[in-house]
Amino acid sequence: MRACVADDASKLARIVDDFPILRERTVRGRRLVYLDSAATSQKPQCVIDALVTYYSTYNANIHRGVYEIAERATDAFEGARGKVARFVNANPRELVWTRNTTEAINLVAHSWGGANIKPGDVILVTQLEHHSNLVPWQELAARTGARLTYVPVDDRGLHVLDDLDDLLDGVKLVALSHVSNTLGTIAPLDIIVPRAHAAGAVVLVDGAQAAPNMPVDVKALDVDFYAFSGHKMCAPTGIGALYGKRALLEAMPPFLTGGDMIRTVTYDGATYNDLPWKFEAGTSNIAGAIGFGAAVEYLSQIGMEWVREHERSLVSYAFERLRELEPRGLVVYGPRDPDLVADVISFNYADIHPHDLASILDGEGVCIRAGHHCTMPLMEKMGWPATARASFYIYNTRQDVDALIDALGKAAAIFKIDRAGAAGALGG
Amino acid sequence: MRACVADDASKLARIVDDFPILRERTVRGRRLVYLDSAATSQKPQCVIDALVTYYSTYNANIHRGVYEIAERATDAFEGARGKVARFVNANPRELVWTRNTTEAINLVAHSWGGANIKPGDVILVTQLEHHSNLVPWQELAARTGARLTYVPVDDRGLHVLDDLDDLLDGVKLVALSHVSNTLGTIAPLDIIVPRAHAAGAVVLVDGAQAAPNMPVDVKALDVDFYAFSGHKMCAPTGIGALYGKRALLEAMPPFLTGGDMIRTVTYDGATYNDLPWKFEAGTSNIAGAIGFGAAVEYLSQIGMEWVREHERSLVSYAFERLRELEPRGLVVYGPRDPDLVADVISFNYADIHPHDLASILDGEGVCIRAGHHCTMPLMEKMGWPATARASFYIYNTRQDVDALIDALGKAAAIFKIDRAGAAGALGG
Amino acid sequence: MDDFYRDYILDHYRNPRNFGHLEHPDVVAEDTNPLCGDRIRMELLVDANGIVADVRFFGKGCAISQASASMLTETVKGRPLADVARLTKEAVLENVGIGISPARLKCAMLGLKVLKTAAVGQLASWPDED
Amino acid sequence: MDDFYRDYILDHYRNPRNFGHLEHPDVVAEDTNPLCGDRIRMELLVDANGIVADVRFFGKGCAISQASASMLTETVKGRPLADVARLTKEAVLENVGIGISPARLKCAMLGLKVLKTAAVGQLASWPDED
Ligand SMILES: Cc1ncc(COP(=O)(O)O)c(C=O)c1O
Ligand SMILES: Cc1ncc(COP(=O)(O)O)c(C=O)c1O
Repeated sequence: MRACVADDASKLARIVDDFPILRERTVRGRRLVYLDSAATSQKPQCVIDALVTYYSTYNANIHRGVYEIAERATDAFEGARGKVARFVNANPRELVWTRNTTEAINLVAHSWGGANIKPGDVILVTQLEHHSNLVPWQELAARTGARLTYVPVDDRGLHVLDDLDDLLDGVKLVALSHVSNTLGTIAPLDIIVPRAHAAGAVVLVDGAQAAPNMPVDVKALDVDFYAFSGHKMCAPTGIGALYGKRALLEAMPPFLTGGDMIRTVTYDGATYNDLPWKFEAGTSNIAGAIGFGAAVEYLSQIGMEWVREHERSLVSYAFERLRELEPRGLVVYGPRDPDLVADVISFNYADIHPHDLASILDGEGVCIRAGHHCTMPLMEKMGWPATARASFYIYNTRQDVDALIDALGKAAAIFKIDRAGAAGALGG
Repeated sequence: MRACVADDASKLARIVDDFPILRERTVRGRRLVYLDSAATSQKPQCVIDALVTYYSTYNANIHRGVYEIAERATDAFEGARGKVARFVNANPRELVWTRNTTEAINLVAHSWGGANIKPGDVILVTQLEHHSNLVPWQELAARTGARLTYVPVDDRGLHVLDDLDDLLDGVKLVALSHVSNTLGTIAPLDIIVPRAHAAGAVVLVDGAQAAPNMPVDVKALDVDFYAFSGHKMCAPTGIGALYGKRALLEAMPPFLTGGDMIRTVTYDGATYNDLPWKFEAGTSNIAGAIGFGAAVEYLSQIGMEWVREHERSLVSYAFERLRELEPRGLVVYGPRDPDLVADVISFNYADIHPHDLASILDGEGVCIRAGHHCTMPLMEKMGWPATARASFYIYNTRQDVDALIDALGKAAAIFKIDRAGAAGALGG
Repeated sequence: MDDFYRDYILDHYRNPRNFGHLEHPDVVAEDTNPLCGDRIRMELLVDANGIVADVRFFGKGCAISQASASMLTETVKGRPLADVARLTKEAVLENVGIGISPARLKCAMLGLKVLKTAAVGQLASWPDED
Repeated sequence: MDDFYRDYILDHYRNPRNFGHLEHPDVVAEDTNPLCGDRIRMELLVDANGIVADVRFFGKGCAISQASASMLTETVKGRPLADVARLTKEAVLENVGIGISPARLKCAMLGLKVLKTAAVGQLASWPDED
């Protein structure tokens, strides 16, 4: 593995410097050690500036405005669509703005699902889906009389594909996450997508954890739908995107209706606008979209290959350092191979409940997440009441990993792990 | 009528100064004359600052975070809900964040409508609805086999209530706008709401143009649902709100599903969170909500009574000045009584197409809107191919009205209205 | 933008050339600009040699869309249909002169779009997207 | 927050008092903290005088929720049920001491919520919302 972090120390320092929240010593005189980017990323100055510039100099509604600032706003908004589309190698016509990944998935479940899923049909998901890529399909199945089945995952959180062809038999839709937000597992899309297509299924990929962390090419992946959120990849909150293959999107009925998504309206009915606007009802999150454009421009300048390498290296280093604590009862969940993991490590430490762990770490200026990570069924299956999760992003350093380890040491001291020890592991 | 503008010249000057886009001479050395606030309002510094502060100092995901900045973000987000709820006199539990008015209305159409509207039921709207409060009901009617009927409006755009009780017979839902975005007409909710309730109907009010411009008290209005958009009232884009009476919201099934709106999830199904989170799936527009909170705080400081008076005075002055141009073919549409009009004046000028008018006015630094204003059926009914629309907000002054009139003079000169004259009026 | 509204533009707006309908058109196409509602219909008479023998347009909308459609009808009358199918944005800009803002470009191009649709016999993509 | 995890809290977490189930409880209530998944069940034996004769709690979760539930069982044993129904947030804060962060308050209050639900015989509103 290439140790790009060490090589790129100055690049990394420059990246850290791009983030106002990381620049200043905000937590009791220390620099924030933010290890919760899988929940939401921090925002670079250039994205914040894009918002401020829009609101301060050319704030206007889009598409129908004749005057200059409305034109500028429209160009910036549609220009941002082009940038985000190019970022995942999609055509701008195939990129629909949504609030977030969740809304993108719901759009497909309602519009495509309502038109295509019939009683007795099968929808296949995996056992490690985020609630946002699970509950909409449970609801769709309940509405339509379809059946929901699961691709199993093993104890390490890796997809078990032994019976894939059987599982795919008669399946109309496969919905799975590109990267698990609980375990970091990267799904073997290269295996699943062609076989799903061969079985006649449409494939939706939840890219919420992948688009921020690795190069994504929807054409090369050959997925039918790809959903992702801006806020996890340096963009503002309230903006996400749905990529869909043009033929599928064209054939789908609109989901939300109202202003902007129509072509003509009479008292008797309406006809709809072209793609992608057919799916964008009402005033969009204009500033959010512009900020998303700035965010992917920023990420592209850094280079998504670099991002992937950087995170692989950090995860690898974190695995190494966490291993030191194993004799005291630290347990890492999920695949422990940095090649199979994106940005996330889940773990527990002896009998310290992850919420307590997160509180103590917060006292040390280290932000991690604790809980079920919106994957309750997976937690139940694995028998984990909750896990602590550290996730990494472009601005994290080896020093952040060291800070995590030191803070875990503090937690061990508070909980007297040396004495009470690894004896009483959590969740027994 | 009280001439509050003259009395409050210094207050007004201070308000103008709060808006960065209006502070600087941005359009060819002139101050922007922005008369398109009905499309989207400009944003005061305090709202922009709220966004920057969130992104720069406590950006984190909400609700599940244990660490300090996540707590601050959650408090700010839920605190903003309280502020916006109080602004319309609602309980925070009854206030659901949406992207905008359009999504709020769609939420009701899908969730409440799906559960309550049956074949043969009647949904009553008015003839002057924005597409966002029309197409969702057309779609709901088409989905369920219900019938959509209309409260007529007269030539001035005033609601004709003569046959209201007949119209209300057997009606399940009445959906109407509080203020028309095309004509400024204020709906007589005091008459319609009690009679709708007496007929057993639920009442949804589209408050997109009312909440920004006048005091709104959902309890006093006794409406069942009230939808409004932040971006039209000083808040960021991408955030809106739905007020709903608790009993109705409690009984409604969720609309979008996924993370955050659930209580428990298993591989077999899900149970849902309490109000209002039951309706908020996925990561919300956190910064947008916080900005919305700052916006209503700002508006409350100004005072919504003052806002209403200020706009009434401006509209009244604009009516006066526009009248001067009537001999040359200027036609004002809609009720011409400032007591019946909120923030909007629609007009046409001789045979100048409104798009041409808007282009020429833009050259003079005056921003107006031209077109059908997302009310195509109304335009069709009235026989107007399009109208020019000037709309006013807290930062507009009599000088802005004068600038409009001067710019109209320029347009008349370019189009040689004196010679070609009022002869060929538009839309004949 | 003000410079745009020259006398000849206003003249074409107020006195559109070739306005109305043909008795027996060989090709007809129509479209609207969804953003502003402008509407243009083009009707062509094509002779045995593939020449545009006559043309009428019908529509309503702003000075830009109506004047540019009117001027286009003058441009294409007597020209081979194949030439019409190859007309570009520049042809329209030459007609209407400079000074048009990006937001209004679609108004100016609506006539062209409809004419090309008629000529090609299928919906052309937006000229400004080529 | 670090100060919060004092020895007696950890002791209650690791050696919860009155943990388990009653054979024939008179009242039972259970709830979860939806945000962190902590779960608490309270079982009460109430004698003829309305006194809490015995109590058991069962659950899993963080040190804060488990320790404060454990301490609460000690607080209420032998007390009239009516008193239990009137217990406040302050009673819990007295038990667990200072230093708890707002985000974790719901963990500390879960046991109280369940206990009051059991006592009142209906779902109490969140104590911290009173
Ligand atoms: C009366 C009315 N209703 C609904 C809307 C739609 O608002 P939004 O685009 O914010 O959803 C608008 C604004 O355009 C409006 O003026
Ligand atoms: C894998 C995965 N899917 C979906 C989501 C939902 O994303 P959002 O909340 O932005 O809709 C998340 C983020 O929490 C996620 O990690």
